Amino acid sequence: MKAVAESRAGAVRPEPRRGGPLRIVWAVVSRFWLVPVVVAAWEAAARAAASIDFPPPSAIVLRMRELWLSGPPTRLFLSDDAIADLLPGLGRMFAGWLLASLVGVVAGIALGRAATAAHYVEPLIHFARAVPPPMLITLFVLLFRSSTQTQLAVIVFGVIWPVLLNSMDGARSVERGYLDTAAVFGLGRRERLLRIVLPAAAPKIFAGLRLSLSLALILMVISELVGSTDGIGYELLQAQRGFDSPGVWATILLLGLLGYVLNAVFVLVERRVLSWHVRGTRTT
Amino acid sequence: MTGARLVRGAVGVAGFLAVAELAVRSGYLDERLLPPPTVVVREAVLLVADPEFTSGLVGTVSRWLTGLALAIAIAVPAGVLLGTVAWAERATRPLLEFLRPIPSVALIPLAILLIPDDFLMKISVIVYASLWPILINTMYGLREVDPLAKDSLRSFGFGRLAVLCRVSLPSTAPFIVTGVRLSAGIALILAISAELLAGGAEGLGVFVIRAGSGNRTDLVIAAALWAGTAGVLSNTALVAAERRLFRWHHVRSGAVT
Amino acid sequence: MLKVVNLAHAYGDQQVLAGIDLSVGDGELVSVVGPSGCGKSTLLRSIAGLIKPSHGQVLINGVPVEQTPDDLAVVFQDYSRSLFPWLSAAGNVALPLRRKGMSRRARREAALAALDQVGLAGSADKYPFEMSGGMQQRVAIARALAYRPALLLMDEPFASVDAQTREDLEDLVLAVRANHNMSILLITHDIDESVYVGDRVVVLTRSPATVTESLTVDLPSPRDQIATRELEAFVRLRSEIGRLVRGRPDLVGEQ
Amino acid sequence: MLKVVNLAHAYGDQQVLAGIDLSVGDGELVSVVGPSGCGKSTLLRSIAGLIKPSHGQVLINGVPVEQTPDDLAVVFQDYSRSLFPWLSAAGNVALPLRRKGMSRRARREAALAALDQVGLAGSADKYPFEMSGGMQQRVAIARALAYRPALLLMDEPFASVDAQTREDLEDLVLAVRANHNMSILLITHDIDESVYVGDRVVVLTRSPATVTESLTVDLPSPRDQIATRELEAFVRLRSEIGRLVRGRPDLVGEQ
Amino acid sequence: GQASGNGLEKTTLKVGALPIPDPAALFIAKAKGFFKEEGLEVETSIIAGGAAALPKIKNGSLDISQTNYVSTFLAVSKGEKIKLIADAYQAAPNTFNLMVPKDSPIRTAADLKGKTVAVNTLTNIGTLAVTATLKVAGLKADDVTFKEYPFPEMGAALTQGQVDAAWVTEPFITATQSQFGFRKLADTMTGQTADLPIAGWMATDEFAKNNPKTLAAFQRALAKGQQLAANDRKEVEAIVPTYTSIKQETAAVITLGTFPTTLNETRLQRVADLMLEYGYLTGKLDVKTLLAGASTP
Ligand SMILES: Nc1ncnc2c1ncn2[C@@H]1O[C@H](COP(=O)(O)OP(=O)(O)OP(=O)(O)O)[C@@H](O)[C@H]1O
Ligand SMILES: Nc1ncnc2c1ncn2[C@@H]1O[C@H](COP(=O)(O)OP(=O)(O)OP(=O)(O)O)[C@@H](O)[C@H]1O
Ligand SMILES: [Mg+2]
Ligand SMILES: [Mg+2]
Repeated sequence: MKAVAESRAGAVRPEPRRGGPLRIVWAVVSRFWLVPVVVAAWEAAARAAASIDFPPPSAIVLRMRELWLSGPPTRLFLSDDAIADLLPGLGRMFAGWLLASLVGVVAGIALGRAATAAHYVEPLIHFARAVPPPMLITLFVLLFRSSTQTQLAVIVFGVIWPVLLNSMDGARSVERGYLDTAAVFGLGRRERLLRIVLPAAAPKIFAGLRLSLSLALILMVISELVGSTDGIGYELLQAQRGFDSPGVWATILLLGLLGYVLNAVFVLVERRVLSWHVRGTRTT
Repeated sequence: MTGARLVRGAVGVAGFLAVAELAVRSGYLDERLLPPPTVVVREAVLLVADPEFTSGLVGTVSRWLTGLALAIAIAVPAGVLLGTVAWAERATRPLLEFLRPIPSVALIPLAILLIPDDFLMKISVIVYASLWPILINTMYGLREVDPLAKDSLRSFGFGRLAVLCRVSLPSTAPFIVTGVRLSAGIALILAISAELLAGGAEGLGVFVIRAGSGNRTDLVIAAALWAGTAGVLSNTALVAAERRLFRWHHVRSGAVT
Repeated sequence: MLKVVNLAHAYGDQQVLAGIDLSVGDGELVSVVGPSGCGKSTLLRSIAGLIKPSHGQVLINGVPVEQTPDDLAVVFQDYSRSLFPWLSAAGNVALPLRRKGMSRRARREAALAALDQVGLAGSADKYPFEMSGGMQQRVAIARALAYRPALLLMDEPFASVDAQTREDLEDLVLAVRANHNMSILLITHDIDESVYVGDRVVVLTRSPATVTESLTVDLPSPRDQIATRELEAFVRLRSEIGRLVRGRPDLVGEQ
Repeated sequence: MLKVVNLAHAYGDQQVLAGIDLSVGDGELVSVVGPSGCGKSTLLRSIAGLIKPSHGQVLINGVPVEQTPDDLAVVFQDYSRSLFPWLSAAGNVALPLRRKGMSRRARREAALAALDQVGLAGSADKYPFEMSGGMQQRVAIARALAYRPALLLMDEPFASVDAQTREDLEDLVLAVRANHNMSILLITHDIDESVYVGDRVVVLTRSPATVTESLTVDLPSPRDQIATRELEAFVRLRSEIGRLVRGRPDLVGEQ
Repeated sequence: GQASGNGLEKTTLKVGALPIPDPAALFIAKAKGFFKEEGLEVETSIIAGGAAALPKIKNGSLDISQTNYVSTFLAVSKGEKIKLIADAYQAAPNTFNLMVPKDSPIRTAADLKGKTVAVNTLTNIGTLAVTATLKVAGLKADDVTFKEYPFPEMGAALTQGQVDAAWVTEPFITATQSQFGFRKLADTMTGQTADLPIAGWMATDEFAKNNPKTLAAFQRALAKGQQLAANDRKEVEAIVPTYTSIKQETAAVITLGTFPTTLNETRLQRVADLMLEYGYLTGKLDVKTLLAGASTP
């Protein structure tokens, strides 16, 4: 009985009302209450363990401040290190992710709709995505003249698969009714892809994009392990080489925070783009 | 997987190899740095006779499959939970989104410290990384379920769990399988990367460390060839399973098969 | 059996139902007619507990329903989306019977029998996408009938079938109702049908809908497709309902 | 305009159409009636080039069609699956007009006008899932009419609307046809409707379907909902078609 | 740990080693049965590097691992509790060279100012040795940019111009010389770094404390292998292809370092002092405190 009552509550959610300070407080609390709990538990556990490999979060945060937030207020406290090291890497990450997204969506939709063409390249795709990026670096170092190009290639090559696969799948499984309708109204190829297949596949594409966004952070780090002179991965490398355990944790924490922020922005954008979808499947 | 499809796939692979061969032979790519495909393929075939390699391959593959199976076992229920229980999703999202972008290179040293057993350590790393595609695809898939289909069952008085099992899950299944296909690739990558970063007694990654240290790029690439082949095979198996299980999905959506 | 008291509903700020009062007695069949978009399906969803009305109450046997009432079956207007594409026709019909604690075999048998009743004996193992619109709709009807609910809600259940099949299905519903004492609420656009099958016909106004009239159908039972429709009372009733539903000059042709 | 020659189709080994011959003249409206599941939708999909028939030919203006013919519009039976959920009603109607090389504004205006004609003036910015079944169906009709095709195929386009709206829509289709010289093939289950709107009524047998009869409707134009239906010729025709369609004892009630 | 008749605390040892010539003695000792003679069973596994092996000895998934001294001293300075239990490998002339492409304008170490140098690991022997070489040429570490590349990728990085010079060891020196005609710019193991100790064997403090007899047995057996390696290059050439991917014919031609037979505190202290001089360590490190047990020659 209880399950049924809950199911009703889930389906018949009252219309969200905006504004009201209480609501905002509630929104924040319901989203973040678990975070302080986990951090506190972590702090306690780390203090109890007292191992140099597992510094408590308080120590990590201090190290983070020292590394990246010891600059002048005029620069938002960003240190030289932060500006010189973090920004270029993030720039490469975004460039790589955007490029991969673009190529992934375009190629995915094209291959999703062109079955025969897909048959030719599919084994290659599944082959390529199973090769570990560290092993690919050999190839990319050979193909490109600058480290930046190599790094970009590693990022693109590493993150493109979720977008590509999900786009292919999405484009493949568009509701037949939509396609038939487009066909009888004589929509051209371009129009059909752009106005029917793309929106119909959008939910899957977004799942892929969201996956690849955090993957991009990971690949950014991996790409900076070879031949780099800046970036979060480089910082991680230096911290590891220097047996600087708080430093290693600081980069991990930074990556996590970045990941959270990126994802939050992404979800915001997705909500806008897929509003029809969200509303269409929520309201019954 | 029809005959024509197999042939086309083979043609695609052959075409790629031919282009690569040409690129190397014509000097566009440096032959001294990158052995041509013919050489690599020959090495790869010869590797079958190398017991060190084959036992490594078996080890890697077994860790890969174990890790993938565990990832599915964890991620599908978790995805269902987060996809259906809004407050749980809201509360855990900051943590999950925090954990997702932590790279294996940072994770593996910590994993080694925490998990003394080499096998378990590698499995954990594989599971950690390959969890996400299944989790996210499950969550997105649940959102896609036609609300009317759910209402249909609810109207017959079925509870939340029954609706989940009998409507939401079947209709999400194709979405989940796409996630599994993605995860299979990632799990394989991690199975090898864990060995590359942590070493070990055997494995494809260990083989690569050895080949690299001995300046045997041909062997490194031959090993990569095997990794890729494993990826293609697993994908083929998953696609075949998908086709059998979700015929309704393919036919109904007019999927180009 | 069913009592709807002052039910009102709004989607966002669009008022759709504005105080509906309605009741269906034990074993009664009440037809509901009203213009397209007036809120009939919304009413049905409220009764089924699928949406929470903004106002008012739904009582079943005197008890206010907060969630989907027990022992209920619904035939949705959008039948094609309410069938499960991964199940065959028989599978779709058999699925709800799990709640009745029937064995696998008994479920299958009941499903086949119900499919046979709606004229789909040969299509039990077809999947929804292999069936025509009318066949899918009949699967949805078979699913509801096989369930033998105490209360059956149907939203234009015969919209996609030909005249002959429609009449057969009407008679089928009447027969099942009589044998199993179901209470039925049937939404329809066919005024003749509303009279033919109904013990009572409820006419709704345009949105925001209220009940214009609730007419008792005083025709002898069992009904007969030819004899009943020829009765003077039948003709009078259908004209009256026709008049009630019509008379809104809201569509402008492009003459 | 349209000529269907000996068209046959089978799904797998189930023969559905068994040699259909049919033609629709320029500006003609041909109604098709036939039992549920006989193959009407299949016929329509073949004409629209959406499935390749196993046998026979579809000719448009004498040219065999291999793909979807140009200047065609279709109202599908499964309207809810043919509306794009990511577009509003107006967006759905306006989308195909891109092909006509109309400006964004002209498209929007044409869409609004068409929605107005089907009685949805106030719902232009609603999304499909915010509309009732009948409203969705009318959006699909508006989309086809706004497109002003040379050939219009409609599969039970008025199944989900009330009697009054149905009559208005019938008249709307007749008016648009007259003004723009469309040729129309209309599948319906309502025998009265098939006669009222049709220049000719084609009756199909059960599956595997063949053409039983093709009756010319010899009624004066323009038609009028009251006057036409009272004509003796109308009553005679509908009875005849009724007889042709019926007479298959295939549904067994559970009396 | 399973005890045994001859008083060993542990008879099976898990030992990590890199697939390069440095740990040759271990494999010789194993092949010749020296460990067996001591009642020890040695299980070797491949490690990804000294730093990567550290967590493994700490959590006990390895008992003993190969390490390089620079890493070890750095780790110790950060508070890691490690003992060195045997020496393994020491630089010889032309074992670690700075290489440039054949037609590179860089002629001497002094020309490296403002250039990019590839090393296999940042903040390690490579950077240390190059810095020492730069010092002779009047440059400092800051005058060049170090980039980390795995040895196998250095050939490509150098040909593609991603770096200007690369710090390379065997078998890559020989390979790149013969394949690409790379030119030796400088031998980084001269002067200050001549005969620099490179690699040794480590265990955790805890392990060393709890297993003194086992360690002694291991040291004795390893020393025998080390002796063979030090005295007979043929032994090394024969064993290297068995645990690395280096081919027999390559093993025959590459330049090898030396295999010291004692764990000599003074020699190792040199490394720590160099590290202090170049800022790798912030304070003096007394190497003597890190040595576990006496190693009998
Ligand atoms: N999910 C929704 N969100 C917003 N508005 C809705 C929603 N569902 C229905 N409506 C609106 O509510 C009104 C009534 O819809 P409903 O489906 O109840 O009509 P109906 O009487 O069943 O019509 P029909 O006979 O055409 O099926 C319509 O105007 C419709 O636009
Ligand atoms: N995709 C399909 N695969 C297999 N069989 C199909 C498919 N579509 C239709 N059929 C079968 O073909 C026959 C004719 O279907 P069709 O949809 O053309 O009927 P219809 O005349 O439109 O019926 P209705 O009036 O109920 O819509 C039916 O028996 C149906 O089971
Ligand atoms: Mg409705
Ligand atoms: Mg049909």
